[in-house]
Formats: sequence, structure tokens, C-alpha cells
Amino acid sequence: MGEQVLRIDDLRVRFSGRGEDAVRGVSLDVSAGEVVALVGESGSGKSVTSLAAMGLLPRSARTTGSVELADGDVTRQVIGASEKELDDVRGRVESMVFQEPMTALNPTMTLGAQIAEAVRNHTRATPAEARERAVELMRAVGIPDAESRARQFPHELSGGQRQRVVIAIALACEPRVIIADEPTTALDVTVQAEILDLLRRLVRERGTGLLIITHNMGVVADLADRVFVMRHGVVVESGEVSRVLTTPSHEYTRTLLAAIPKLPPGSVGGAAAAADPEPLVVTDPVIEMRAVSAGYRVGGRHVPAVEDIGLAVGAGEIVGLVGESGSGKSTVSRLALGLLPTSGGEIRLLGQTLSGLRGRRKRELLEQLGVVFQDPGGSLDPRMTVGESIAEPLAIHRKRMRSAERAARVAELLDAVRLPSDAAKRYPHEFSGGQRQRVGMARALVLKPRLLVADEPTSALDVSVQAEVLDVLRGLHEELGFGCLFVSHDLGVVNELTDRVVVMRRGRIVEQGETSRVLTAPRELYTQELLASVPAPDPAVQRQRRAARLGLLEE
Amino acid sequence: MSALKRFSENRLALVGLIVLALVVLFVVIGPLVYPTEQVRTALDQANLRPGEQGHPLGTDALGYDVLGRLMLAGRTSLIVGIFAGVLATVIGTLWGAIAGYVGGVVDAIMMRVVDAGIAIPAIFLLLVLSTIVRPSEWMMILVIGLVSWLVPARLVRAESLSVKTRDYVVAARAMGGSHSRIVLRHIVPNTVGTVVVNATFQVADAILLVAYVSFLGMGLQPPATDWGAMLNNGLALIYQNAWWLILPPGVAIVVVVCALNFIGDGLRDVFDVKGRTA
Amino acid sequence: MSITPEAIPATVAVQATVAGRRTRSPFLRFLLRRIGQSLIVIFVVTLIVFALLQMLPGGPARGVLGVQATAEQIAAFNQAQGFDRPVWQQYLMFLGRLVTGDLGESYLLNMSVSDAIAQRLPKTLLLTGLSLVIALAIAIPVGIFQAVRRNRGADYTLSVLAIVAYSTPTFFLGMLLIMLFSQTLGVLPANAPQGDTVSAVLLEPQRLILPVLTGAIPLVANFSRYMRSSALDGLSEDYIRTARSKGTPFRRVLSRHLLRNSLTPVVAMLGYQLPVMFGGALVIEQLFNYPGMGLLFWSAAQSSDFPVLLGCVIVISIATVVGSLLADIIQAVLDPRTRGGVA
Amino acid sequence: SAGGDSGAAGEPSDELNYALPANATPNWLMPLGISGKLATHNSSLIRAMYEPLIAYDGSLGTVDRVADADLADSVEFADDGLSVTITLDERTWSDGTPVTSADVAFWFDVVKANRSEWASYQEGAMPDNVASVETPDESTVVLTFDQAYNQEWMLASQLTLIVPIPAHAWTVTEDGGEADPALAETAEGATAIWDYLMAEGEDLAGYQGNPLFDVVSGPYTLGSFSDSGHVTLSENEAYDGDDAAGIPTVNFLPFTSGDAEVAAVRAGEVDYGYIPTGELDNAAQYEGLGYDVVNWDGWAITYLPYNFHHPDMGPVYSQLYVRQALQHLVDQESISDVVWHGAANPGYGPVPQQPDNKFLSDEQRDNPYPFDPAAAQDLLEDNGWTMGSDGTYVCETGIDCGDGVADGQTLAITILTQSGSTETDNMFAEMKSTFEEAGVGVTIESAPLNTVLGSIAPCEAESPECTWELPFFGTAGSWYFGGYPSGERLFGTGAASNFGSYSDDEFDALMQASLNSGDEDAMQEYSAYGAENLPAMWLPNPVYQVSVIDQGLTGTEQDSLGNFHPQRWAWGE
Ligand SMILES: Nc1ncnc2c1ncn2[C@@H]1O[C@H](COP(=O)(O)OP(=O)(O)OP(=O)(O)O)[C@@H](O)[C@H]1O
Ligand SMILES: Nc1ncnc2c1ncn2[C@@H]1O[C@H](COP(=O)(O)OP(=O)(O)OP(=O)(O)O)[C@@H](O)[C@H]1O
Ligand SMILES: [Mg+2]
Ligand SMILES: [Mg+2]
Repeated sequence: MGEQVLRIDDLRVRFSGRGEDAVRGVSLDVSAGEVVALVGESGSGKSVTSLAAMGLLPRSARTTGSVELADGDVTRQVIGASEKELDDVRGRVESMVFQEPMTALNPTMTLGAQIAEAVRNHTRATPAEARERAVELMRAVGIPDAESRARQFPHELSGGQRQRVVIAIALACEPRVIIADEPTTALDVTVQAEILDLLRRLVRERGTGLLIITHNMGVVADLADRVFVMRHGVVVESGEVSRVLTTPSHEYTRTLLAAIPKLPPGSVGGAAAAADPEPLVVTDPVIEMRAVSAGYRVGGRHVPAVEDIGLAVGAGEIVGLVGESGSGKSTVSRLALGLLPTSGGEIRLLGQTLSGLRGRRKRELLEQLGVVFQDPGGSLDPRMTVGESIAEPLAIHRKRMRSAERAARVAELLDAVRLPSDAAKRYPHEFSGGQRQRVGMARALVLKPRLLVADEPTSALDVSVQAEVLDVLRGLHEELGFGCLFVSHDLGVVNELTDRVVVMRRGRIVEQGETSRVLTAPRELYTQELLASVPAPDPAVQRQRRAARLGLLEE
Repeated sequence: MSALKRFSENRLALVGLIVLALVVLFVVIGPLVYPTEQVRTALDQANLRPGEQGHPLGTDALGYDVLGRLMLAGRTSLIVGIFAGVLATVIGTLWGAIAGYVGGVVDAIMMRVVDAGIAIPAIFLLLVLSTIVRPSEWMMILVIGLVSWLVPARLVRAESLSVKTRDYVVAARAMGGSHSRIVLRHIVPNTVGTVVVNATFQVADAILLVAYVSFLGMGLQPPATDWGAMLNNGLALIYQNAWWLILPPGVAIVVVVCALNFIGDGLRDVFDVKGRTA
Repeated sequence: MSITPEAIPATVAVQATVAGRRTRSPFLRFLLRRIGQSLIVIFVVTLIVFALLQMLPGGPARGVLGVQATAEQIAAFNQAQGFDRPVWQQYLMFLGRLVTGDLGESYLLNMSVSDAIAQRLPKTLLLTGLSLVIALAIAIPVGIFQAVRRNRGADYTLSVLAIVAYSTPTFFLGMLLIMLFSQTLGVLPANAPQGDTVSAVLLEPQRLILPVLTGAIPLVANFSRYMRSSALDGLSEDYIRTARSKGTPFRRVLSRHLLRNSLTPVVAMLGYQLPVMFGGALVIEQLFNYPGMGLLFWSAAQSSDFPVLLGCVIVISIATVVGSLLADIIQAVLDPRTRGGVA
Repeated sequence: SAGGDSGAAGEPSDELNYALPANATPNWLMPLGISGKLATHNSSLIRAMYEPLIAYDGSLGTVDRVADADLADSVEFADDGLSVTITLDERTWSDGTPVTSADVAFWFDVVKANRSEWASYQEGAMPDNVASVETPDESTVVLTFDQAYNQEWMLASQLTLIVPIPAHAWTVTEDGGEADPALAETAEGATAIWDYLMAEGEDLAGYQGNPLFDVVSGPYTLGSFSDSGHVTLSENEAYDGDDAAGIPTVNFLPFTSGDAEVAAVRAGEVDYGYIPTGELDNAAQYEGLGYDVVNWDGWAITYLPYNFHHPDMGPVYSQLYVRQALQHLVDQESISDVVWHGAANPGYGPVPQQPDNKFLSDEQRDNPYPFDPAAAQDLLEDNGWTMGSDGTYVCETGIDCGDGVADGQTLAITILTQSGSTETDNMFAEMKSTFEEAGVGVTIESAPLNTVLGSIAPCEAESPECTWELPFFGTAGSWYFGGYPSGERLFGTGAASNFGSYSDDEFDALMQASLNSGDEDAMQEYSAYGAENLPAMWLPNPVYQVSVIDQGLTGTEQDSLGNFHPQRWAWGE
């Protein structure tokens, strides 16, 4: 391991108007050529720590402690440094990669110019030289056609490519240390794997220190040498990745690891196991789609989103729907809810054709349907109390129900989703994400539906919270026995929860079957690739998986 | 409670509220404390300077006590401003919410009407409308309301376009909720921040418009008056340094409009709404 | 295949095919649609304006010809203007003339409406254009400055000033300026330049100061508030953080990254500001003896000179519609993303 | 000032700046007018360039013939009153050609052939009443009438309309055409000439440098003309009349508003301008700036016509006692003094009272119905009106109050006033206050002048537009007379401008008598009858304007007909 390039000592940060420190005495260090991971639940202070290290905290933050950077032979102190000194250090000694590739780039500036700016900030390069260097950097981070891409704007690139540009900016002046705050969270697993590959290569090649912030233990296992676990603003555990992930010493680390949904072990390299496609037999389906296609109107014309969808969910069955972003998962769930007209094919809900129904008949059918969405914040009306939200289906379908009865039913459900009964009178913003998602489930289930459509109900949540919510869902399913179409991009979740799984890609179904079978012995190359891209939280397993993925890509 | 706190954290908003309250007191309680003749003219007492014959702010060309007149005029300006602002907001909100929610051709048609309305100078509409209907307080409310609903309509439409794609609205539709339920229970309540904030600006603008209308000679029939008319009359005497005829109504307009704008800014903090947009 | 950064992620592929099925240039499509919308808007404007004029009590004849006009003169006038025909016929005639660019003859000015407007419009454009440019030149930096100094002394002071300026009726403001600079201090003339042409007007710049100032102050107030709020939004954007994290000095972050991005909402609003500015121009032209469009419109309204009234309103609304079209285009230029279409 | 040195405080120079009324830009300089084009500022400019055959105005203090300012030498009516013989002064056009009787005949030819388009045309009057035009020699014109007319009327209102135009130069039908005086003698030729002249008149952009304006008879020629309204008159070097220009160059400045004009006056940029009446209280300030402040009285009357055909109020207004009562409630003296700051003169009848004149009867002079609310109330109560609980008079039994008055009719009137003047607003506010105090309800509505005029056409009770009652269009005087203040067009039964449909046989007869020859007292009788029988509500007559005139300027006697005479103005003592 090389010299220490970043050293944080007893860092404390308090935001004005807050009673408690957001970060309470964090110490950590990064050496050249080393990857250090910082993990922990949401709000534990990871981002605040990283921003403090960059000197980028807002004015409202009061910072104490020390953040030292090795700048050649000199040591630079970040805390208390003047804006001018910071400008000098940022980008040259330390640089940063942010989470959201969609917003981290200036939408009105070409990519080349944005990289070139970083170059020109710290070197005497002429504009032309800087531009050349920018193209070089883009090539180095694996952007095809770098020359012409450099003249494009961020919105013309995919998320993964944008993240590569952000990394290129961070690399522009060969800094000693790069801080990456959840660089892959917003990306698909396959893209995530590519970005991780890139980061690994860059660190190895250039001997840069990398502090990577993540909540994904798989990423840690895949990339990091050492790991720091944070909770409530303090580091609770730290050490070599191989040790912490296999034999955690702190209670919190243990629960964190336990909450991660697992993929079945044999899932890698099962391409050989391909057999004949199993016949799709579903008895008593609550929903059935046959050769359905649908699309959206964009700018006045029809743009197809899904084609030739054929799937079914049996009564009491949980069917997972997986696929990368934009593959059409949500579109299918919208179709199932009758929110989107089909442009071909047939959808039967509880034995009835959906498309022909109107008015009361349709409402009667919809009564049998529940829905849970991804964003726990967005799916509850902020101007309704939780009780009102849960009772809304009752207000629509049981107009004559007395209010006392209603309140009783709401209380019953709150209990079922393990929320205190006084929650009914409060507003959504007073709840955490996981709690809100449980309210959403309560609302979906208040009428005891026969079909539940859940579109990524847990993907916005922390693993530990996710585990809790999944637990509730499993319990309710056992109790109520509804059929469920469960959309997710997390194969681990799908593995733990569903009976069958449907894999989508580019608007089409590529494979479907028993979950255990598909995840252990996928027939399609795409499914295999998908599986191999999911990082496992165990360093040893992850090493195998990475190798398998490389093998797949070479084929 | 927290809403109140967030509002009062904005000092200016608090000042605005207090000032507005004082002005309301002035125009409502003022005439009780300081009663003056505001119906019959008194030419023998016309054009007195401040302090003469017990008139603290003097009298105007018809012998009305200026201080008393300021109260009377303020009442009109406030009533017309508030009701016109509210009227504009109500029309605009309904128009915008419906256009945004229904979408498609209906939306296109409704918004083209709004665009056309915005493209026609308000002054033209005011002129023509005030000639068609003869000015009275209620007519002024109607006329000003009718020319100023366009901005809230655009705002609310934009808001309702975004609200209708929120998951809770989608969920309500998936549950089988009716259109009217969705509009009334979800869309309208969730645009209320924009609406309320805009309403304060709308009232402020309406008070200014009342002043313009009077300035352009389309004011109320005597002996009713408003600050704009007083100011207009006073401005004719600007070279005689008749500050007591000019400054009180002028400052009153500026102060009230400012106060309303401050309050609007404070409410914006409460509702967390983006800037005032045309 | 190797490790393929070249492998296009599925999302991009989907987007690409989606884009491929649309017209070659989405911007052109957008432009055509906006122009179509604009034409509809102008049509609606003519309809509204014409209808409103029909609702005016009494015909214009007596007012135009004066108290002493004889019955024959009035009849002749009404016949010449087509007032003896059904309203829809009058409207169609009007539309027919409009599409050929003929706005008719003024009842009173002894000029065609287009001549009258052509004579006045450049002067008003000059006045409002100057006010606008000056207002923007002040408001943009001030707005950014306020956003950077958010909730501190200077921000408060400027906000209060802006609101006070916004709350002052233009006619009051103009009068106060005349009193102060022209009557009391005697440093600036109270009359705008009296030249007939734009170049003649520009020869007397000191006479332009007060009118332009009267026009610019409320605009500064308005724009700086917009600019402040949009710069505030901009400042919290991730790309600002990215720019700072690569060591770009703060001033340069403001000028290179923030400015352009926060201009978009201001530009969008500019398009709709035109009729408002026109209202202001009317007052300014009256106060400073500057015979422009505003005044033409006002005297036409006072004297029931319907063709001029119609002509002015239509020219202004066309200008507004074109203005917002331009604003959209500028927005698209400023922000490469804004090419999908604006409602 | 535009001249650079002729400011109010500066010393005299060759130039003068005259402020035109707000929003009134000169837009017609042809001595032949078409309707809608003859605003006073236009006709004053025309008169400075083209002397009329007979000048009749108030520029010498009384309204009378001003022989110095016209082309006629002597005017002799035949004893039978059926013809007039006019001899011309020995004068030349500015190009040196003599002014002859042919130029008068040319005028008649052109106007007769196009009478319906001519602005001053009224059926039966000029030129219909001239049966023949004879030109026995170069300097004599004999006009024969179709009947005998009142000579004063003929002189003041009819012959004044004749403006000799240069036959040797204007008998053309196209730009650069060869003049052909014979052309005008045929109707087609006269029409072609008329059309050409009118087209040139409408081409404002072409005024400057238009050769037509090179041939003038007046003291001035057109110096410069911009279609935005700035006009300059330059001395006619070849002028050989008695009314020569005193100042070589006179600038006429257009203004967008009164406020803008006052600002210019105060900046010393105007030598002859005006101020709002409100500023009369402030006259000392203007005197300090080097101006004289002078009221410019107008040869006009100001009144509120009653709409006698209004479905409800028509019968009420038809009662003389009601009109008398209402007239008793108008405090003309106070209103003139306080509301108009002295810039209005009480008027009690149909003849202008300022300046004093021979047409005025003693009855009108003495105001038969002075301000007296008690008298008004007595009149009403004597005729069946009782004070209602809301303080407004009610007529419980209609027939007691007069023919056609409805049972339970309240005495509430609606005044439709022209907007835009503080004084007018205040006048009606004051009237509303006194009327209501006396028990007469008043509603005031206001609208732009032209809208008021547009909505008050004479109407029959059953027509839907007949809902207006008392319209006011007199902020600058309701009716300006030509030289001869007869009222047949205002109050004659069925006359176009008799908006309220007043009809009274005796009054009609008096008006007719004032036009026909023979009865020289007819005007005074008409004046007395109108003052006593109230065909309209008489109101104070506002001045034409309150002028501010550089103290160094002479010859500024203000013509009550509203004309200005730039040639009389001069710098110095
Ligand atoms: N600008 C700020 N003002 C006030 N409080 C803040 C601010 N930024 C962060 N905090 C608070 O500091 C704490 C730590 O936040 P931080 O963003 O570091 O969490 P995190 O570990 O990065 O979480 P996540 O995984 O969700 O990104 C939180 O309680 C947060 O509310
Ligand atoms: N409202 C919409 N209007 C237009 N196109 C849409 C709309 N919603 C989705 N699409 C397009 O349809 C395709 C499928 O989108 P969908 O939301 O079903 O994907 P997804 O698999 O749910 O993705 P994610 O995992 O990101 O939620 C995408 O190309 C997307 O761009
Ligand atoms: Mg974070
Ligand atoms: Mg989705």
C-alpha cells in the first residue's frame, strides 16, 4: 500500500438549526492505490463526510476536526482553508464523483468543454490542448467515438456514459484521491458492473486513492480493500473487507449484512443447463396477458414501449418481473392496472377482458386490484392524512360504509403493516420511507384485493428497511393469499420473494419460469449476464462472479 | 404549527402582515374614530392646506377631508383589489386545473384562449370592458378579475399537469376513483400552495390595476373614490407642491402592494412553491 | 467481444429507436407546431378583439365626425366603413384585409393604420428595447448576487427595493422622477426626444434617460426577482457542485455554469412580458411626450378610432406571440434539452 | 426652445414655439375640407396660408368681420337681400399671379360638384343657397341667393366658408399636370380636380415639398411638415395684404398629454402654450417663469341635453317646472370659481355669454333661474312630488306631475359624462352632491368623449338605445359656433345635433327668423326664449384653454372662435 493521501481525523459537522451533529467524530484514511469503502444506512453522514473532505459543505455547516491531503511533499488542510486554497486543491489533489449522473453535468455545456474546464483549471494548457486532453480522457474512460461525443451535450448520452464523463472530469488532473459518492446507485446492474470495472482499472493503473461511498455491500466486496461502516454519524466498524464482510464484529454490521437478499449460489455460469422452454401453465389466473403490445404518445405520435407480452399470474402466486431500466416493466404493470390502453393483444383480469369495460363494471373489477408504487414519497397524497389515504379505496368503493367502520378497518390494516394506530391522524411527511411504503401497502390491501401490482416497492429503501417491508409483504401474502405481480430490478429480492419470474429486455419478454430454475439455470444469455452483473456481498463469491461475467462477455 | 413558524421566520412577511393589518384597521376603524363628511361636497372649504380648519391633511378640490377620504378610498381599493384578485384566482384555478387534467384537444384549446388573452394588452380589455359596463365597485371587480385570471390559469395548469402524473393520482385512478374525485380531492388540494401564493400577488396586482384604471379615467362614480383616483387628482397639482394630495394615496398604494408581496413571499416559504411565474 | 464499453446499454438503444421513428429534426417539428399555435392564437385574438369592439355602445361615427356632423355625413361614414352590414360580414371583410396585411384607414389621423403604426412602432420599440436591455443588464447580475448572498443583509435590502419598485405604479414613479430630476434638481429634461426617426431620437440621449429609467425600474424589479429564484434553484444543482469539485473558482462557476442555466426561466417569461411592457410604454409616452404606439393606441381608444385600435392590438399581440416564440427558440438555444416542446 | 433663444425668459428672436393641444396633430392643410378633418388647429393653419373671402372671428376682442384678414374689400348686400356683391382686394398669390374673381368661382365650381363630400355641407345652406355666381370683372363677384337671408348670418356663417383657391395653379388632376382653369367649369372636371386635391390632402408624407402649397394667399407658407405633427410656418415673402407675419418662423409643437406640455412650458421650451385650469391657483409661478396667464374664452355654450324621448324620464324632463327646478340646483358661480378655478363662465342660455355681444338678451344675461335649492323644492312640491323615505322625490300619482309621468316615478337622473378631466369630474361630483341634498337622485357614468357622442343619437322612446338621459360632452365647451350663434342645428326640431329631440314650435320659429332676413331682433328673442324655456340644462362654459404666453409676445388677443392667428404675434413691445 502507498502513502496516505487522505486523512480525516475526528471530523464533526453540525448544521445550524440542528440540535445534533450530523457527523460526530469520524476518522478515516485512504492510501494511494487503495480503495476504501464507506457504508451505512441512509442519513448516517456518509455524504456529509465526503463533502467535508472536499470543503463543499454549505455555509450553514460548522465543521471541526481535520482533513489532510497529501499534495506531493506538502500536506494540505482542508478545514479552515480559504476558498482560493480550496480551488487549488479541488480537482488537482482530490476530486469527486457524484451519485446522479443525470444531474451532475451542466446540461448546457458540451461534454468536452466540461472536461477541458477541469484541465484548464490547474494547468497552463491552451484551449486546444485542453480539448485534446478531454477527448483522450473520454477515450480512457471508455466512451466510444470520443471525438464526436465531446461535442455533444449530456442529455444525448446514457446514464452510464454520463457517469463515465463525470469520472473523466474527476481524473482530469490526475488527482491523488478520488471521492465517489454512490457512483453506481442510479445505474442498472449491468452498467454498474461496467463502471466498477472502470474504477478498478483506473485505480490500479494510476495509483490513485479511491474513497467510495455506497450502501451496496456487493459493490464493497467487488472493489474495496478496506471498509468503514457508519451509523448515526459515527464509524462503528472498520477493517479489511474480507474480514468485515465475513466476520463482522459490530452488531449493526451484522444486521446490515443479514438484511441483504441473497441470490441462489448456483446462479453463475448456468448457461449449459438450458433445456426446453417449460410450458406456461397457470391455473386460475388473476391476470393474463396474451401478445400484448402498448406504447406512449410522444409529441403526438405513438411510440411502442412493449411488444408481444405474454404472462400470467395465478391466484395466490407471486410473479417477479425483472429487467434493466427502460425494459418496460412499469409499462407492463400499468397495463395490468388498466391505466394504459393496449395497442394489441388481450388482457384478462380475473377472467374478464379489461379493455371493453367502462363505468361501474370497470370500477367493480378495479376493486379487486391493489397497487403499490416505487416512490414512497410520491404515492401518498401529501395533503391527506395517512388514515384518509388508507381509507380512500373504501371511500371509492364502499360509499355507504360508516365512518366508525372505516376507522376500524384502517386501524386493522395499520396493525397488519406494523404501524402504530395513531398513525392514521398524521401526514405522510411525518413518516420515514419504509413506513410510508407500508402505508402504501395498507392502502393497496384495504379491500382485500385478489391481485396486487407492486412496482419496485422497495428499491428506494435501505436494505434493512427493505427487509422489513418485504417481511410485512410476505406476511400479508400468507394471510390474504392475493396474486401478485412484483416488479423489481433486484434479483436478490426476486429470488427471496417470488414463485415465478419474468425477465424483460427492450420491451420484450426474454425468459420466464420458476424463480429457482431461472435464477440458477438461466437459459438466455441476457439473463445470465444480468445475474453475473449482480455483485455479491462476499468478496470470494464476488471474485468468481466477476470472472464468470467476463467470460460471458467474451463469448 | 410548523407552517406558521416557517411563515414567521420570514421577517418581511411578518412585517407585511402587520402592515396590512394596520391598513385594514385604518380603513375600517379609522372612520369611526375620525368621522368626516365624505358624501356632501363643500366648495367653501375646498383646497385647504394641511392643518387648516382642523383638517390634518387638508381638503381636496371639492372640500372633502383628505385624511377621511384616504380611509374611504382605501376601503374601495382593498375591497376591489381583494375581490378581483380572488375572482381572478378562482377563474384561473378552475380553468387551469381542468385544462391540465383533461389534457389533449381541450387543453390545447383552453390554453390558446389563455395565450390570446395574454397577448391582448390588459389595457385594451380594461378600456373596452369599462366602456361596456359602467364603473361601480362590483363592475370594477368583475372587469379586473376578468383581465387578470390568465396568469393563475397558466400556473395551475402547469401544476395540475405535474400533479396528475404523481403516483398518488395514478393510484387513485387505478383504484377506480372518478375524475371529479381526483380533481377535487387530489389535484386541487395539491395546487393550493401555488394558488394561495399567487392569490396574494394577484391581489397586489389588482390593487395596482385599480389605480391604473382610475389613472386612465375609468374610475368610480363620485363620491366614491379609491387611492388611484386620489393619486391621479393629486398628480394634477404636483407643481403646487400639494404633497398632502399626492404622497398619502401614493404611499398607501406602494405600502399595501409591498405588504402583500412580502406576505406572498412568506407564504411561498410555507408552501414551498417556485417563484412567481407569468 | 472484449470488455465492451462500446456495448450500448439497452436504455440508449430504446431511446435511439424511439428517436429514429420521429421526424428527422425534432426541433423543426417543434418550431412548426409552435408557429401553428401562434397563428391560432392570433386568430383567437382577432376574434376576441373584434367581438369586444362590437360590444361597444354606439357607433364610432358621431364621435369621429364630431358634435356638429350632419345626418348625411354619419350615414355616409357608416356605409363607407361597412357598419350597415351584418357583423359576421364585417369580420370576414376585416380578416380578408388582415391576411393581405391591410389594416385599414384611420378615421381621424388621415393616414392608413399601417402608416400610423409604422411611424410610431420604431419609437416605442426603441424605448422599450432600451429599457429592456438596461433592465436585463442590471437585473441579471443583481439576481445572481442575491442568490449567492441568500438571506443576508444585501439580499434583503435588494429584495425590499425590488418589491417597492414593483409596487410603485408607473405613472407615480414617472412623476416622481420628473419632479426630482427635472423640476427640483433641473439636471435632466422632462420631455423625451422629439425627433421623428429613431436616429434623430438617439441624437438626444440625455432626453432618453428619464423615460428609459421609468420603463426600466419596474422591469429590473421584476426580472431580478425571477433571476434570484432561478439562480437559487441553479445553485443547488449538482452540476454546480461538480464544477466546484474540479476546482473552478466560484466566480467562474457563476458566469460559466450558473448564468446560462438560470436564464431559461427568465427568457421564458420575457415572451409574456411584452403586453405588460406595452402598458407601461403607454404611461411613459404620455408623461414624457413621446408619441409612440402606446399613445397611438390610447388616443385611438379615446376617440373610437376602431381601425387604429384594432391595428394596434393586433400588432401588439402578434409581437407578443412572436416574442414568446422567440423566447422559446432562445430557450432552445440556451438549453439543448428544451427541444421537445413547450405547451 | 427649438429656436434656441426664444424661450420664455430669453430675448426675442425670429422664431416662436406654439404648443398644439394634447394629442391634436395637424393632419389636413387643404383649404377644402372633408368631414372629420377640420379640427380648429387645422383650420387655423389653413387660414394662415389661405385667407378666406370673408374673415369673421373674435381676434379683435369681439366677434366681428376682420377685413384686414380677408381677400374681400367691400361686401354689399342688395336691398332685396337676394344677392351680394363682393369686390376683392388688390392682391397677388405668392407666385405673383393676381387673386381674381375667377379664384372665387373656382372654389364654387369645385365645392358645388362635390358638395356631399365637403365637410361644411348642409342641405339648403352653402353652396345650395347660392343660385348663381357671376364674375363681371376680375375683382368683382356677385352671388345671387335662392331667397332672402339674414345678412348677419349670411356674412358670419356662410360667406366665411368661401376660401378662394388658385385657379391658375390648382386646376390639375395629377402630379405635375398642366393647370387648365377651364377644366373646373364642367362637373366631371371639377370632380377630378377635387379627387386629386383630396388625395394630396391625405398624403401627409408628401406635404413637405408639395407644389400645391407653394401658391398661397396668406401671410405664411408651409415651412416644414412632419406627419408626426411637428409643423413650421414660414413667412410668405410675397405677401401683399394687411395682415403680414410678425415672426418669420412659427413652430407648432405636438404634445402627447397635457402633463407633457406643462413640463415643456416649465422648461421654457414653449413660448405660447397652455396649462391645466387647476394651475390657475398657481399662476404666480408661471408669471415668475416669464409668462402671462390668460383665459382663452370660447365662442361656445355648454349644456346637458335632456333626452325628451327617454322611456321613463322623457315625460319628466318634458315638464318645464322640472327643468326649472333642476336649473335652480346648478350653482354655476361656485362651480366656475372653485371647480374650474375661474376658467369657466356661467352660461344661462343658448347664446355665448363671453365676450358680451349683440345677440345676447337681458333675460339670459340676468339668469332667470339662479342657484336656489329651496325654490327648486317648492317647484317640485307644488307639482305633486313628495320627498321619499330615501331622501329622493317621488311622484306617487303620475298625472299630478304632468303628462306621461308614471305612478311612483322617482326623480333620479343619470348623467353620462365624458371622462378624462378632473374639473368635469369634480363639477358633476359637486352637482350630484347638491342635487341629492335637494332630493334629486343622481347617477354619474363616464366614458371617453367619442363614446359619449357615439351613444347619444336622437332616438324614439321604444328603441333600445334610447336609455341615455343627460349626456355631457362639454369639457372644452359643448358647442362652438361659427361667427353667428344661431341654434337651428342644436335645438331645431329634427336637427341632426338635437340629440335630446327637443321640439318647440315657437322656438323653431325664432330660430328660422334668425336665419331669414328682416327680423334683426330674432337672435335676442331666441336668446331670451332659450334662457327661460330651458331646452337643455345650462352649465358653465369652460374656457377654450388657459394660455401661458411669453411676456415678450404681443398680438396675442385670443380669438373666442378657437382660431389662432400666428401672423399677429410679434416679439417686443
Ligand atoms: N445541507 C444540510 N442541512 C441540514 N442538514 C443536512 C444537510 N445535509 C445533510 N444533512 C443531515 O445530515 C445527516 C447526514 O446526511 P448525509 O447526506 O451525509 O447522509 P448519507 O449517509 O449520505 O445518506 P444517503 O445514503 O441517503 O445519501 C442527515 O441527518 C441529513 O439530514
Ligand atoms: N409516460 C411515458 N411517456 C413516454 N414514454 C414512456 C413513458 N413511460 C415510459 N416510457 C418509455 O417506455 C419504455 C419502457 O418504460 P418503463 O417505465 O416501462 O421501463 P421500466 O422497465 O419500468 O424502467 P425502470 O426500471 O427505469 O422503471 C421506456 O423506453 C420509456 O422511455
Ligand atoms: Mg448521501
Ligand atoms: Mg419502472
